[in-house]
Amino acid sequence: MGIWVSFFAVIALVLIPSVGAQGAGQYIFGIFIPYVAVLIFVIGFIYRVVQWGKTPVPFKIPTTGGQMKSLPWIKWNPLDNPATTGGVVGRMALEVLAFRSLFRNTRVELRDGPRVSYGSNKWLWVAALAFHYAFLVVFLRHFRLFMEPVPGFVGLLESVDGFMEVGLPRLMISGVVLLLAALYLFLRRVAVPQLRYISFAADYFPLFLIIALAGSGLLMRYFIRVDITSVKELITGLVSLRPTIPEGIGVIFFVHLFLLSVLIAYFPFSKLMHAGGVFMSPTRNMANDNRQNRHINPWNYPVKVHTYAEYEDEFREKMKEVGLPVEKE
Amino acid sequence: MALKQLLEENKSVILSRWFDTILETYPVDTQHFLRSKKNQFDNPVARRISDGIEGIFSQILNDDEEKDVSPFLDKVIRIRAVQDFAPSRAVAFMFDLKRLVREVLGKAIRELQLSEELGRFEEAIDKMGLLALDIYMKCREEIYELRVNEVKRSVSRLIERANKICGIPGKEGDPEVCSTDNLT
Amino acid sequence: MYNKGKIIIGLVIFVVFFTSPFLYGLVKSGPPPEPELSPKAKEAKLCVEAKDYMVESHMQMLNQWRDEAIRYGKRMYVATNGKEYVVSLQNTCMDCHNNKTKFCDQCHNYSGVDPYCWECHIEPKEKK
Amino acid sequence: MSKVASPEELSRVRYGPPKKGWMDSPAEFKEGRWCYGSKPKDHHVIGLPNPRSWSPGDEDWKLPDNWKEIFLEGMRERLDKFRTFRIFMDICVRCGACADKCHFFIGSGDPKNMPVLRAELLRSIYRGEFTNTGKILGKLAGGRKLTYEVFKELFYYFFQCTECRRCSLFCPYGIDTAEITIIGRELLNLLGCNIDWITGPVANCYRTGNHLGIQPHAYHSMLEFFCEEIEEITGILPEPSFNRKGAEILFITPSGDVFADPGTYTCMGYIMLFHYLEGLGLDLTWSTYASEGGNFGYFTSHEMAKRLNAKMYAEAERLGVKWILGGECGHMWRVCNQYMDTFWEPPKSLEIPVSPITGTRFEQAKDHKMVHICEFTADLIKHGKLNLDPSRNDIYNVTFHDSCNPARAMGLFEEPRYIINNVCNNFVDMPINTIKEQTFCCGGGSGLNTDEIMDLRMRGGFPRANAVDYVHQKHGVNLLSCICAIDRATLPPLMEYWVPEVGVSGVHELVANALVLEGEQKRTTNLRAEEFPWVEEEEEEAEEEALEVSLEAAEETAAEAAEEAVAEAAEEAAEEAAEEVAEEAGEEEAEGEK
Repeated sequence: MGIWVSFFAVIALVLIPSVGAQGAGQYIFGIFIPYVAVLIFVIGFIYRVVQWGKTPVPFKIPTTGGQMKSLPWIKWNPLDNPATTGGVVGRMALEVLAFRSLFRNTRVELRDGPRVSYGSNKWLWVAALAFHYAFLVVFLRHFRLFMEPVPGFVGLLESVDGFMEVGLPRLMISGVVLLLAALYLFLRRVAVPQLRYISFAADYFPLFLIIALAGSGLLMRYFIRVDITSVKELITGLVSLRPTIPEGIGVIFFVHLFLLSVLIAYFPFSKLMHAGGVFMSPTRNMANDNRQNRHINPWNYPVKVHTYAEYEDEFREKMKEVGLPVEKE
Repeated sequence: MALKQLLEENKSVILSRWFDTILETYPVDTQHFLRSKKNQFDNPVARRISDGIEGIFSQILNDDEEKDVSPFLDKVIRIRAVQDFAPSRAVAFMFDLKRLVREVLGKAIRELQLSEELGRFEEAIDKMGLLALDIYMKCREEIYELRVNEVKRSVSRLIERANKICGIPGKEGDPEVCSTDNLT
Repeated sequence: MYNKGKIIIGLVIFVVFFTSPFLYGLVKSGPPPEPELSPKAKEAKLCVEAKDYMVESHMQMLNQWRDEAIRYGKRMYVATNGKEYVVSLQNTCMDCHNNKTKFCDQCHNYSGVDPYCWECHIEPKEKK
Repeated sequence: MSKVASPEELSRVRYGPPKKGWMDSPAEFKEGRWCYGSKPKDHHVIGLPNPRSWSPGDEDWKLPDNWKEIFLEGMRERLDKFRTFRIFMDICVRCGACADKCHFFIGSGDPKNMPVLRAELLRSIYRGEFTNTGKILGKLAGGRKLTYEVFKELFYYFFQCTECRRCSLFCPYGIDTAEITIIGRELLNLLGCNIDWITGPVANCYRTGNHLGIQPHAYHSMLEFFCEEIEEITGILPEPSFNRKGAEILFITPSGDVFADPGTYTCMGYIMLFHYLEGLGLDLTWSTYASEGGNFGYFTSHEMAKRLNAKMYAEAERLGVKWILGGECGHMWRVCNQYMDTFWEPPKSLEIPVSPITGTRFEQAKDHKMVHICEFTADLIKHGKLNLDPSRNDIYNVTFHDSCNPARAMGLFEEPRYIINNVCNNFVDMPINTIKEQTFCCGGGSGLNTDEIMDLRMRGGFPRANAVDYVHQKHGVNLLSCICAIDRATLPPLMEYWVPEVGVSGVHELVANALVLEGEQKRTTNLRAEEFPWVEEEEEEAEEEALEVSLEAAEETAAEAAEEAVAEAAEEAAEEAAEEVAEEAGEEEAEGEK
């Protein structure tokens, strides 16, 4: 059920600007909604992170993935079991930039017969990596529309991204990869019964939204073209807080912009917040140096314990019988 | 033995359908997992089942006098005995084989008029099915034995010590057991 | 333990990254370009196709022209209005739009487009 | 299968769950999957709420009327106290990377044993009761309300998680199901829903210092008994000291090692090692007050863990020792390594641990002042301080089971392997994806090592047993060594069921077998009274030699050998008899308990 609800919700999100972004409606879809969405995104994101940040980390409980630092002659694994801040930074970098934990699944394994193959979750790792990096590249490429003059890195990025020099406008690999990876992640959810079992609307919705977003972008670049100069005029107007609506921008642009607005406004209230959360996960961002450096729990409180005195009072005679030393005779 | 030859020729088809039939007794969400991962350490259950049924099947085809299916039956049943299956469900897979063979080879058997051989073959499977039930019971008994042994083991030394303190010689048939009052 | 400092640094990085277009836009924001038509183009009034179409899709038309001319030797283009044009960047397009800097580059630079026309074609010498 | 359904197919029973979502299929309480409920008397001892007689199999769990309020209030409080909890509730994307990492899922196939879904049980309540989207959109946003059925389901599945953290390793955000289980169990405890196997030991440990409730004099006499056994084997009687003020080191080990086989052999191993080191300057005492390293309080709540853990530093301070040495135990080290130094400020009287024999400063424990015995022993071996004869372990082909807690909450991999490689000649590791950080649980961690769920344990431990089976078949492995008392209790039945030819031992049992004590008699057996294979041969050889040399000498030797044999036979007979009595008594006691 979750699939269909999400699917139709995204269809509706496509239809709304298709109908509404005409005439004066363009001011709503081109100026008002994007501003609101950006505000929700930035403030919501900060709010969520601050909310997490205000919650203390009472215990230092890193998950260790390698040999700890112990005796000097024992080979230590500083990245999977960091004992220093530098190590933690390294571990986090591997985690955030290379999805280290997902990669653990992909190890050459013993199989029946002479075949050597990899664990099945290699595909999850590849798709996740492709998805996120493609998204990043696509986002950065859009800076050519945000900034005037166009910053140098965009040209560089484009020449790398479009190195195949297919078609005109040049085909950018990142856009296609993004769409395919999102489709893979969706199909995986549907095709694997275990995953279908654990998925609900909130899992399908962002995927459909991103598929629609990437789809409308590709459509706009390669098929239903819009006047890019006017688009840039609109966007630079937005970012310089001097919004204007130039004439004659195709409606597909407003669909694209609206989907983006919905995505970023939805972001802080959803699982997409893993983008911020991954940095704050206490099992990953802490050093395994518990026995060297004391960790303070801000709400640590005294507890009722059974003291030695109580213990001896109860067992004194029996202790004396077998010659165990006692405090009081 | 023409039937045997037929079985031999269709071994891989029968085995894979047999495997599927067994997997169908698990929750649908699990079936995918059991089917997808072939690594014997990541997915030991599927591995054990497929090894087991392959062994059973080759023992059926084996003409040797001392053919023994028990170790292979044990492979499959030992895991099913602790997986919440009713006894009948735990061993039903043996009887499923009869249906599978008829499904796969039914036409050929009629054409070659091997029904008599088929009868003998099915009789053999029935016997194995009964053997499977024995093995199931053995596994269950082992579980109960483990429970008893564990309770014993968890205080074994204490009791041993208690007996030593009281100096019980512990002759066979001696009903006298030392009181452990002084210990608790 | 709250790691307050680290979280604030992280948030600042987040905010700067995602609002960098805004910050950048507030500092500098050029006006949209005004591509300059050469006198000859002004005189012609009409390009190969309608202006809107040319603005949005000239690159696709050029791409198509190139493919047809080079691969199939088709050197004639029949416009929607029935008029025929010789398929040639340098002899047809640049004949009218003879000022690359003021016509082509204006928009291309503005929207960060780097067409590879001039990797094969010789850049026209411009009269100052 | 075939296109047209045959009558047979139609009649076949489908065991797959209905095509309903997991929220709509509540847990069925199947016998053999739940542990017995906690007893009121234990609740009273440790002050747990809602003492009553109940069973998880009952329809009515006798919860207080305002149970929902208590639960949700507890949840709110913990959301504000634990960043882990809040973040783990918020950021899971349900990618499924953890799904097939849980030993219970691999062995049982129950989809709710996938770590993601186990956490989702609580997460759905979080969304349904605490977030706006969940309150408005309900199931669409993955939220649901807390109901009696849902509460029971939480109990069912949080007592089917051994807190092994294997899933956490594979999670891209490090979401730790163990942490969620711990907090889930805390919430259940607010309503007095715990299992007997946990509250019993906790109550015992609180009052007497150890899980079995063994009182000081009995604890003392148990260790004395081990010393006598050691004397029988080596001819040397060690004399450990107890509660001795002014000792340099306090030794704490799980009480399982003191009372239950095969942990007892490990305990004998400690005693022998310490006796050996006494001559080299070791000054160590045991304690009857802090006589439990394990901490079942940790399976109850953070607070209970702290209450039981208090004894360690308190006793160290009272006795005035310089540092603490900890025995082989899994979750004891989880608590000691990751919690203890936060629970308490280490007493000022403690000093940075320094090995009195090698002079090594244990920098890794400079604040906490507690050293793992494997670190200690590995250091001794590295410095050549131990006189070892590994051939005494030649009857064993050893493999090593990394216990979950020292593996994924500490990273203690190389020390025990180094020790084993030095005290045994035959060691082989299991396949790489089943050891070290990827190790499989024994199936009985976190207080689930009770016998009423033996089926569940056999399923849960199957992935581990399967890997042992592999090295058993391939390399002839016959001994599974480990550094955890729960492992030593749960692995023997697991091996008995799946790989009966493989035994279980602690690492220090192997150390003691190989350790040559000064002035010891010629050993003929290992600590388990298993005779070394060469003993018989040697005896025969001796006889032959003697015949060749001289008649007189021969007579003497033969007489000696005969005497020895007679003595041995007598001993064996006595032991057999004693064992029989012990078994009988055990059975009686077991029956008595039922």
